[in-house]
Amino acid sequence: MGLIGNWLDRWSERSTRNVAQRSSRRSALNRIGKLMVGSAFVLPVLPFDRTSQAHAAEARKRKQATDDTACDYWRYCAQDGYLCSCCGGTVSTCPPGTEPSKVAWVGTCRNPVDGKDYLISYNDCCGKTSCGRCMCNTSHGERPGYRLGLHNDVNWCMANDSSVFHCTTALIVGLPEGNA
Amino acid sequence: MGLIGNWLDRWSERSTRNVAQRSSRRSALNRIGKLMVGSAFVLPVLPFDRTSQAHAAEARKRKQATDDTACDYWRYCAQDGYLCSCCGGTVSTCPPGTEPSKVAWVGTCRNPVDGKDYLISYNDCCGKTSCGRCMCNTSHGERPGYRLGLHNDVNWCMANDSSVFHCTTALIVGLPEGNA
Amino acid sequence: MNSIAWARRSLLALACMGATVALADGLDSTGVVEMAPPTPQRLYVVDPAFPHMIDGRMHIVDGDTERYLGVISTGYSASVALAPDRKEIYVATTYYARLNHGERTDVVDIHDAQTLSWKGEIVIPTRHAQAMAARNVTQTSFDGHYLFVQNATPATSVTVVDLKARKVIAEVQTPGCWSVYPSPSVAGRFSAMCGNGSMLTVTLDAAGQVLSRRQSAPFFDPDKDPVFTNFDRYQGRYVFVSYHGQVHVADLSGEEAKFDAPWSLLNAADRKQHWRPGGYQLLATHEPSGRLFVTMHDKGEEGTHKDPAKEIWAFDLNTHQRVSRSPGYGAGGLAVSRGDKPRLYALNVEEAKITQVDVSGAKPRFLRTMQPIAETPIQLELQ
Amino acid sequence: MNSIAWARRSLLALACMGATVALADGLDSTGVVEMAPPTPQRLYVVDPAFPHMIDGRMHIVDGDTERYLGVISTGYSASVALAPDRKEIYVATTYYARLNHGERTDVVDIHDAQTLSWKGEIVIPTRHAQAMAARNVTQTSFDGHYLFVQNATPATSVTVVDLKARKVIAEVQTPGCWSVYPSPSVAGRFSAMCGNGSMLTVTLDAAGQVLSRRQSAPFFDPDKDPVFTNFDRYQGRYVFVSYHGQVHVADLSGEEAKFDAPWSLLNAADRKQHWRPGGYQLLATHEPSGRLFVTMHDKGEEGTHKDPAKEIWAFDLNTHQRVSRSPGYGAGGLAVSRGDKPRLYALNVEEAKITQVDVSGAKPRFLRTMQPIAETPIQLELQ
Repeated sequence: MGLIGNWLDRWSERSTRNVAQRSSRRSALNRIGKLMVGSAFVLPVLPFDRTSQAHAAEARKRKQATDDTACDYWRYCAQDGYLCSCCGGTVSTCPPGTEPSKVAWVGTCRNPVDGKDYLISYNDCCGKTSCGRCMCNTSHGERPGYRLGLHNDVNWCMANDSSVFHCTTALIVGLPEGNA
Repeated sequence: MGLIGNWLDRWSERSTRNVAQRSSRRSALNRIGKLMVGSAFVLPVLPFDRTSQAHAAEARKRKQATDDTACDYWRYCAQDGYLCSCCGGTVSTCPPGTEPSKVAWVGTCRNPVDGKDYLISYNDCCGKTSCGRCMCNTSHGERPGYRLGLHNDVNWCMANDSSVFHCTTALIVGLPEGNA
Repeated sequence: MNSIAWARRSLLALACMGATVALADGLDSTGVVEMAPPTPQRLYVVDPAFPHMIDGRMHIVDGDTERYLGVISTGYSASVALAPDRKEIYVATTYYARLNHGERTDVVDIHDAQTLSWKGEIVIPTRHAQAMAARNVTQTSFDGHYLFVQNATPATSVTVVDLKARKVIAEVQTPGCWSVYPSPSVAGRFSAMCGNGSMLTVTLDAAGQVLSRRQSAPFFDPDKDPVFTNFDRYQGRYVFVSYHGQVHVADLSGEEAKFDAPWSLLNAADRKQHWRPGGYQLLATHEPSGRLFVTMHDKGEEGTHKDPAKEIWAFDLNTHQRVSRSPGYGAGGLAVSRGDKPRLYALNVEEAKITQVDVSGAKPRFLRTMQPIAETPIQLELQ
Repeated sequence: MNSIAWARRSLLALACMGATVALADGLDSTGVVEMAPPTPQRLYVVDPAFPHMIDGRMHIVDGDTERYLGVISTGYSASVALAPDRKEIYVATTYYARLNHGERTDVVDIHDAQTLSWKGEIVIPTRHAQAMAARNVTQTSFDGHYLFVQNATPATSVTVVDLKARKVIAEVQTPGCWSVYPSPSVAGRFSAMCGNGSMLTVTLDAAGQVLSRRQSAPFFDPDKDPVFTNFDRYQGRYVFVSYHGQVHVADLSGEEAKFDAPWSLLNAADRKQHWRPGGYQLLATHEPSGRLFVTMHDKGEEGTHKDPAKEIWAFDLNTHQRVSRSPGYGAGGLAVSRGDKPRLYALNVEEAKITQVDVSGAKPRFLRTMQPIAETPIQLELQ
């Protein structure tokens, strides 16, 4: 938990400095995400960022605030994992029988409704094997492991009794300036 | 091993009695099997008999004796599993690091080259998790579990130190009458 | 808002694990979803996950909304049974200390069916049959007191687990026989189908001692017309079908199995077209209407007995008359929901799709085909 | 031929397990394939198998024939390293006593690279970082004596395993740092990249005691231009690239890391088009020709650093000049084979396809794109 505090502090420093360069990141995966809600397991399950180069930049601009089972949902700008919303959980709660991760990585995502930036905590849900539904991998603000609190290529169930990864939630843990 | 002997005896009795009604069974899976050699993991992995009704009967007639990585290879008439030929093994030997099953089910398949029936032993290869390549499921002569030696809906790695199923081989263990 | 305040809020949120409420100030807290109470249309889809058989699953899905409710890990080549009251799920499975090597441990895992959480395990002999998941390889006694688990080494036997005492009370040898068919009225009694066409019935006392062991006269000829081991129940009796479409109804309540005279699903025209039953969980009954549903295909021959359905046929179990023919939906498995609005669920094994058919009226009525669930679903149970 | 004879032959055949010969009389015997000796084009494809992460694999494939040679089970979220002589494969992984619950055991599994059989395990602390497989999280020392394994709890440390003695000799705390970069000349020495842009270098004696611990001055600004932790080697030095295309070459042989002056992959026109490196194993060197290959995409911006390649660029590591631009083949990972006929293997993570490019001449020449291998390949090693 102390580490999380540290990460948040570090993140907040960075966010202050870098706020101008943040942009709404959204991957072409949203379409894949949607397809997979419908036809998971028949279509290939695509775990990583499959962004088509041709459309990546354009795709990054779009995002939505209505369907949290799609990868272009605004909170998923730095997501990496199966969406818990497709796995029996919700955008912020774990599926039955799993346990929220004790530690998490964070990202900053812009809500298209109010145009403001929110601090998002990506808590994995742990204790059951991969959900396998609605893989979503985006990397806005993601950093290598030496900035571990911003790193999503590691299993954040690591500190739970069972470190087995099932899916990932996206919790609002910080509000835009002025809303606190 | 005693059980295998019993099954063989029982099988032989049956084969004598039923020889007239045996036909060359081959499932439409052969096409799927071929596809999967080429594109395993991107196409869905189809574990069971996906026989299209429209073509099943016709498909059953065809079989070949040249490509043992395809499900329509003649020895696979009662196959059920990933073809070891696609997994680093051969039609009769296991992939490196796996162990042949100590027990097996058997089938009778007609070799299109000489038109004669051979007794085939389907030995699983054991000790590594599912190969996942070239699934092939056919059921010529397959019978429920009360005829266990002719049953393919059970894991035949069951008697090995590791009962974990990897793939299935198809061994000639009985020659046509007159060739002994 | 400054960074310190954000950090504090986050720590607060993260400290509230287990709560499902969003904080009033717009911040989220971690938590776990509580499932709504079950409806008759809750589905339990058993998925051996062939490409990764070590990691089998049972998916829980709401048939009304198609919402994916959650999953249970079932380990390696599991067989699964629901408690009669659907409060618990029993999974007979195998674990190795190191995934695919090391010490083998077979257990019956017990899961809470409403929270989908693991409640505990009962260690069983390391002989559990690693069979394709199917009803006939693991079942509870009629009252949920015992669990019968098929073994194969390949010698066949049955492990009897006392679910109340959470321990194994017996292992019964059943050479040449296969399946566990619990008695509809005696908790410590089960039957098994045997290679000579007979039914073995074993009766145990509460301590697991064998009180009786009776083999019926053969009721079918396994060489001429094998009977599928899958089943459904009707009026406390077991309904089976054969490769060639004979229906066998068994009374397994007593010390020795009794059988009705078999009857055929086929008329002369059907026989000419070689209609046959085919699939895995290839038949389902609906008690209130006395109907039997069977997955059927034409042009049947040796080796087609697992082919998917070209049609689903319905029969009146009392008159033995066919009452409807429906599309097959490519089904290899069937199940009918209980309650006021019975639905037939037809599982297309190939495409992992489930078709819902309204069977509340005389004529089956197509409702919808659900989006694919699972990788390699093979068994389907209902609330 | 009668049934008894058939049975006898079969028993004989089944008794001959381990042999690979077909019997002279046309009957087969069970056996296990022996792999042909390795060629420089043998591929090791690390596949975390995301949809069933508990069942990760490393696939072994012949690059010349595309023949699938076999597989190693790597368990849950493993990191993998090959012995320098390619005789053994080391897998740092996690097992639970019951697949996803029960006691956790972390081990380094040792596999024979030629027989693909499991040779044994070394139990390590249950802190192994369950990271996306990548070179920088597990490596052997230059001489194969030690294995360095990244830990995360999320506090970071490194487990040091003596592979000769088959035991753990140390756990070194590396707070705020990530990766293991073994020294090219001192077996007990490794470095790690740190959050303040510096490199930490730790030197151990044979007993695992820390002899020295030196932090370099920062060599990059993680806020302005983060350096990817993946790497390849050139003339005993480590080559890294940054999000914005700076090349950092590090000498990690000594007690404290030293760095060449960084240089850029980009010219003014490239910068205008926002070309950037992107992917996972996003760079590879070819020693004899002094070339560096990098997966590049244009229109880069925040969040594109894992995007697949639009082009593969090659640079002369001595002159820092770009020497070729090739199609990207959608690659997210690169590796170059050793020996006379060097090939660049470009791993398309999305489609699980590997493209082979002949890099024996001055100009890269497309050879072929292999059929898909693995489900979710993310790391690629060569013989």
